[in-house]
Amino acid sequence: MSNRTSIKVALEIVGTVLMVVGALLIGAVLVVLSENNPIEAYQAMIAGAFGSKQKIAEVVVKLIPILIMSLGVSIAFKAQLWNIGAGGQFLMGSIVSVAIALYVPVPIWLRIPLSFAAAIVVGAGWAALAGWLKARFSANEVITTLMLNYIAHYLLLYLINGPMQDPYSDLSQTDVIPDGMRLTKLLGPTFRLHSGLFIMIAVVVLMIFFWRTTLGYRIDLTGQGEKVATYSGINVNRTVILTMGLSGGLIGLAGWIEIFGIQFRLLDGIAGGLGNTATIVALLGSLNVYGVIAAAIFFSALLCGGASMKRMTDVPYSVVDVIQGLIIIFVIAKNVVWDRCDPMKLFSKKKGYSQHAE
Amino acid sequence: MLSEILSIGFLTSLLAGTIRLATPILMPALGQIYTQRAGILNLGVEGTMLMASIIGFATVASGGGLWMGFLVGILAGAIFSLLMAWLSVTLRVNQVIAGIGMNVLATGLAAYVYRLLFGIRALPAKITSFQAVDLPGLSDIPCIGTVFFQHNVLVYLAFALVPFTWFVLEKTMFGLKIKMVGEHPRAADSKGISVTWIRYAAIVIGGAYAGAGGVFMTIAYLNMFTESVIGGFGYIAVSVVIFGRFDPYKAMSGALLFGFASALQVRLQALGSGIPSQLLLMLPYLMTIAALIFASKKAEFPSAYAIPYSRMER
Amino acid sequence: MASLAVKMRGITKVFNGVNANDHVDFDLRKGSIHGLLGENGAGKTTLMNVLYGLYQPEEGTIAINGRTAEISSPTKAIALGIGMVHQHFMLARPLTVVENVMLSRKSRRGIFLDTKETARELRELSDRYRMGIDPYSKIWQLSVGEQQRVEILSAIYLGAEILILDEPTAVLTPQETEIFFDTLREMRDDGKSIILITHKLEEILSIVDEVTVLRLGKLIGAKAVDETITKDDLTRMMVGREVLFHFPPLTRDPGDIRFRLDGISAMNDKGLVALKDFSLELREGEIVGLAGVDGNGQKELCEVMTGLRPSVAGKMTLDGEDVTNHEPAFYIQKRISHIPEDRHATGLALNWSLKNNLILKSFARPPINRNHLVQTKKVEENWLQAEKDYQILAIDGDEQVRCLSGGNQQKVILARELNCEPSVLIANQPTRGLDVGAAEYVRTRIINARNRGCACFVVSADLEEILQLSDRIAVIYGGRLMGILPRGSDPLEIGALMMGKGLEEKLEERELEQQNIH
Amino acid sequence: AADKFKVALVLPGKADDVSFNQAMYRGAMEYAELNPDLISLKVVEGVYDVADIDPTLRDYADAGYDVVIGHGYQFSEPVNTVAAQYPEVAFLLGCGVGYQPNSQIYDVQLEAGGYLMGVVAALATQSGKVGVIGGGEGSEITRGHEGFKAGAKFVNPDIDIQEVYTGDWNDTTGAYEAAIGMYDSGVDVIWHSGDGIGLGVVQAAEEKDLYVLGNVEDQVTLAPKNVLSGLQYEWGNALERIFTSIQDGTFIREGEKETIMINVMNGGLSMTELNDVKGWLTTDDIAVIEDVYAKLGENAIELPEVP
Ligand SMILES: Nc1ncnc2c1ncn2[C@@H]1O[C@H](COP(=O)(O)OP(=O)(O)OP(=O)(O)O)[C@@H](O)[C@H]1O
Ligand SMILES: Nc1ncnc2c1ncn2[C@@H]1O[C@H](COP(=O)(O)OP(=O)(O)OP(=O)(O)O)[C@@H](O)[C@H]1O
Ligand SMILES: [Mg+2]
Ligand SMILES: [Mg+2]
Repeated sequence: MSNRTSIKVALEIVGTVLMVVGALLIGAVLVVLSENNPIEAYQAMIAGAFGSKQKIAEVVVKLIPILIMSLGVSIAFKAQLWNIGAGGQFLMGSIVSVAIALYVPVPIWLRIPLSFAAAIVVGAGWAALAGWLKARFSANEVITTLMLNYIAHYLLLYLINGPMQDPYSDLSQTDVIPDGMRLTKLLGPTFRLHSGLFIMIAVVVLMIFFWRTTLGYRIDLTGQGEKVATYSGINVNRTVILTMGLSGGLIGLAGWIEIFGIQFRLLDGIAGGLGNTATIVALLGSLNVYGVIAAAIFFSALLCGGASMKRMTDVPYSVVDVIQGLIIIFVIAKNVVWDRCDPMKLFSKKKGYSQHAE
Repeated sequence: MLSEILSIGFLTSLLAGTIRLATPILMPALGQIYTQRAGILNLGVEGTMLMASIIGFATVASGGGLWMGFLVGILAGAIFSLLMAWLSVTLRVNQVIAGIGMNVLATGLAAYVYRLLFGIRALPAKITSFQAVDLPGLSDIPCIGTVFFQHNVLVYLAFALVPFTWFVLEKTMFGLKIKMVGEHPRAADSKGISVTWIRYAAIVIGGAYAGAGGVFMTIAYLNMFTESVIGGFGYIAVSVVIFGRFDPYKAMSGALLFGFASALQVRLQALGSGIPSQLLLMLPYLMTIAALIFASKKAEFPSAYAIPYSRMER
Repeated sequence: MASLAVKMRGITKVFNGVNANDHVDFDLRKGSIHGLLGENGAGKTTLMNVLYGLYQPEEGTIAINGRTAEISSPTKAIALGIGMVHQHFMLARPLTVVENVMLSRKSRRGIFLDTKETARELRELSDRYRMGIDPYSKIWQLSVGEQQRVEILSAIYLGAEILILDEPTAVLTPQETEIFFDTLREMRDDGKSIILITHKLEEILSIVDEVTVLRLGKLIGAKAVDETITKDDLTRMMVGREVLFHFPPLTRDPGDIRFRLDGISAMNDKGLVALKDFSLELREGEIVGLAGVDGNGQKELCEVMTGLRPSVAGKMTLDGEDVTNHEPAFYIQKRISHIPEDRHATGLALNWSLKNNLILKSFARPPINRNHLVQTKKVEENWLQAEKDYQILAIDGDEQVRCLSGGNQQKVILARELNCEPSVLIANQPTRGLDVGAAEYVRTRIINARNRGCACFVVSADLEEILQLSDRIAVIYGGRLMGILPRGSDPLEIGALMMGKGLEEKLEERELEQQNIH
Repeated sequence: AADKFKVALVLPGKADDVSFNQAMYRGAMEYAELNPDLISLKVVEGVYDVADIDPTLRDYADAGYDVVIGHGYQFSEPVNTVAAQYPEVAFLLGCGVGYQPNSQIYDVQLEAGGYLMGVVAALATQSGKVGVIGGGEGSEITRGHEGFKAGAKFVNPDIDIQEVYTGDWNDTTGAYEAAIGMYDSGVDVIWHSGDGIGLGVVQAAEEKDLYVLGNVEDQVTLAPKNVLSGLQYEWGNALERIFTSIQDGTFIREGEKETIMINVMNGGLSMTELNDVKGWLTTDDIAVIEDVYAKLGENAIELPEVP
């Protein structure tokens, strides 16, 4: 069995690599069309991800929020709740982190845990709101979470131009949080890698166990269908709200980490594409903790590599998006093509239809 | 200020704006009714619209003529959505990620094409867009005229598509097949209907409508392309379909509601209601949620919604 | 042997490594009713799916009316005059009967629907075979029996000369079955040829002309059905052993009252009254069978008894304690087990592994769960135990239940519901769709549970089953209790009650009582 | 030549946004063309994701660039950190705050330009209603808008001014709708403070055949009949000053440096010539405009302060 699984994993990797290469090849065409040298472009890309200690550290810096958020998202997805509101929940988390860090008149050492807790609670609340709307009014969560994204975004804009605007300038941003509060840099001042890393590791460990906990099972079962869940003694509505809450809580936490580790202040564009990325990563990792970890690492590297390819060559910025899109599509395509023409057959002797049903 | 809001001028302008802004939501939404009724959730609409908007625009800019551009846009939408069809029907991948993947791809591709064709220029490429059709008599009826009869032809087309879509779904074999495939693909299959074919068709039609909506933005609403020209209309359209419970008329009211909120929002800002602009900007989204709550009632999703079908599994 | 409607030779169908059909020959005489027998998973449905063009066989040839045919799709099959009524209904619930039927045929109006014409023709046909189907009613409004008839109606409507019926009677009551069989006979007399898959041997004996038996995908044999053939012969062919049809009645008297229903009323999903003050008591160590035509409130009753549906009036007590309208979890706590009617959507998490389906209700409680963690080792042990005790056929505990036959799926549910030493067992259609072997097995298990002192409540549309199992027989009609009869009462009497006989009198009585009270 | 300056221009937006980014892009390109043997320029677009700024700057510093331009206030924090770690590299910061010996902030005095536009609008309007439309609120945009209001009020104290922010730099559609709304309500001259949104406003003006005032670029060709005038940015001269200081080594120095502004005084900010197709401006109107323009040039006008 273990030997079979190891083969399977190996095959997974091979397949993924093949697909990524395929995507890169198509990308190469665009690179050429824009009168650039694909070899150089991709060298820049790889160098940008693994070229130096600095680069690798940067990949990890990206990894921290992406991994935590996609784990958060995957909780909701497991229950068949399409929470595409990660972006908004992240923003809400960041907002209260900064608000508390800047304004709450208590000693600094107290503000840190306070904001930490608040970020989780608010992120959770923002998502649970969508959960409640679904449970109470059966309002589809795809819509509500989407709308809540926009609302969170404009709330941020309001705050950075109004109540929370930096008093020392006319810029649309808040003041930075005091030095004393920031997460410590792990590799010295020239590296951004911060102690949020440990929080990430903690979260991962928790998540590895999570799906074995009572709650984990309950959430998973809710995803199997309202009827069977109710039959098994689960209060579906309550679980829906709870699940969304957990999901949003982790995402809010990611917001806190980004503020205290990287951003130090609120301004437009702190969420970047994190929301979408989290959704993609969660699904690429097929909601399985290890899968998500792999996908998250891969994607962080891809993003960093892409960014530096943009910088170091004359390849148009758009090509990076194209390549990302291609990779996503190719990789999801792989999961299926792979299962379909099931290469396991080469290894396993005739066995029943167990692997038949997806 | 209230007096200004109640002034005829304000209201007519507001309603005209409502219709204008509803159009680019309505077109894709109608298309997604086919798609979602067939059991496919296509979040890739946003990207599909974007692709159509650039390709259609490019056609016109290169002297293809407006109608040509419109058709090419529709075609582009249809073709791009084939990707979704292949992923979700043939490969049976998770539809949410397929959609998002397509959007990422389109974002890059559209920008890339635009640069490739037009390069970086001081002033953006610009075309003469569809102009408001002037219906002698109608157009210059005081208020009514401004609200209803001073739009370009595509706006009317979009609204004409509402009854059309309804008719196709309710009165034709094709419509019935779509519903069957969305409700009970296995049954459809055993009745000799090709689930694959119908779903492909439904997705491609959805793509064509989305294409129409996309190209509408660049050659009828505006007269130029910018990378954010679609600005979320695709996602809104998908919401509107669910919100409208897969019914063309309800979807239309959804689109109008959203258009209304957006049009109202900017006008309230202009009048200098003491409310901060950013809070007013939330209005359309808040209204959508509110509407969802009041329209509270289980939306009867097609039973096979977002579920891939294979004859071999049970 | 001239007039063969269907002639299949050497049909072989493999599903990743498993021979679902292994060189099966099958002959159907024109104008005959042909039974197809076999255990769950024997390959009956597969064989028929091949004939209907849904599956393509790896080997084998098919001849229709003497001409060899390449049946590559259902459309081809339909064109060849083959109609199939599937094991699981193939109807879209939100659509109307006509809409469902129309689809299989070209419309006379080209791309537009020809609803009116079709509806008219359907009504005529339905009258002709006395099916009483309104073409314009939506499927979800129809009872299971009616839906069954819709399926057959549409098959005939499409000009089926060869009709495949996969377990049509699994969901019908004796009465319905009788009417249904009359229809079949009429069709046969109209020269149609019919294939009937069923697990009910009485049916084979009562209506079928010839029977073919499959086991594990192989052809065991085919023979003409006449007086000489007995149930036991068929069983032996099918299962390869004897099967119990009579179960020991209970030896000691039932204990005291476990579960009492007192004037319970409840609504159905559409908000209409489905249960009208229903009163009943279950004693420990007895089996109460509930006979009744499907859709007369049995489902609602079971749901009320397990907290899945609120009662709008009345009260329930368990060992004297009031247990009206609690959350499902509460009843699980109280060790009230429930075998739901809908195996697939309610009883099982189809995409979950066997192991996990066995702990659906217990993953939150020790021993499975220690300090909020599900103990994988315990889960494994639990599975191995169940596999042994209940002879569940599967590759391993990690296999998805989806991949099991209904028979095995039912065993999984049974294992789960009986493992917790239930104080009350509520079994709704526990053997529907199971072959005799599996059915016998399930029934023995229920008997054992009773003998261990569990208060059992068995709901079944299969009167045969009720008679075999019940110590007392309650009859339900229109959501009302029609009466309670002792073991061994006359089936006809029960059948009459099931059809609502004597309801009027009862109502009058009630009125009288009312008056007496005031 | 080896002693060429390697310059990296990091744009948060697109080089052709007809606005903030584009102005600097053009300025830098032109400057690079003028001094081919002084600098070699590398431009990167769309670095909007704040978390990506730091590594970007670092990358260029590592790659041996001599001058790195972070064009936008969101670069402030990263520039300050990175500049501290690469003391020999010169960092330019568009708007923003904080300073290092080796960093220099440049900015546009849009309140001046806005003021001028306000005056033009107020003089031109026939209805006594003018409007101003912006993308995202904040920094120079807000200052510009305040300037506009002040200018308009200077001409006609009780003029009716409408103001809209679309909340998104590139929401052309929203800007178009806003402009239509304004025109419908009687406004007949609108100034837009640039970005993708500007395009929407110009188109609305064209459709309603009313006046619009441009920003950043001379936009008259977009709508020859409706673009009354507009502002034009000239970053070239700011760059000129900066690079000379870099060459003569005075760039890197301790202590407070005052922001290098482009404004009317130094010609970095100019008014494109009036294109009064409708003839709404009388000769004295034009005189007033000239006068204000001149005064701004001598910094003789009290401009509004934005806290
Ligand atoms: N879709 C499928 N995928 C894989 N294997 C299948 C599939 N359908 C059937 N099989 C295989 O074919 C065998 C026979 O299945 P089939 O459905 O014909 O049994 P059956 O006789 O209809 O059982 P039942 O009496 O329960 O209906 C099964 O044991 C299974 O191994
Ligand atoms: N997805 C699948 N993959 C592999 N084998 C399958 C699958 N679905 C069904 N089978 C096999 O088909 C056979 C018959 O399945 P089927 O569902 O017809 O049993 P059943 O008793 O008829 O179920 P039901 O009681 O619901 O009618 C079983 O032996 C099962 O193993
Ligand atoms: Mg079967
Ligand atoms: Mg069966």
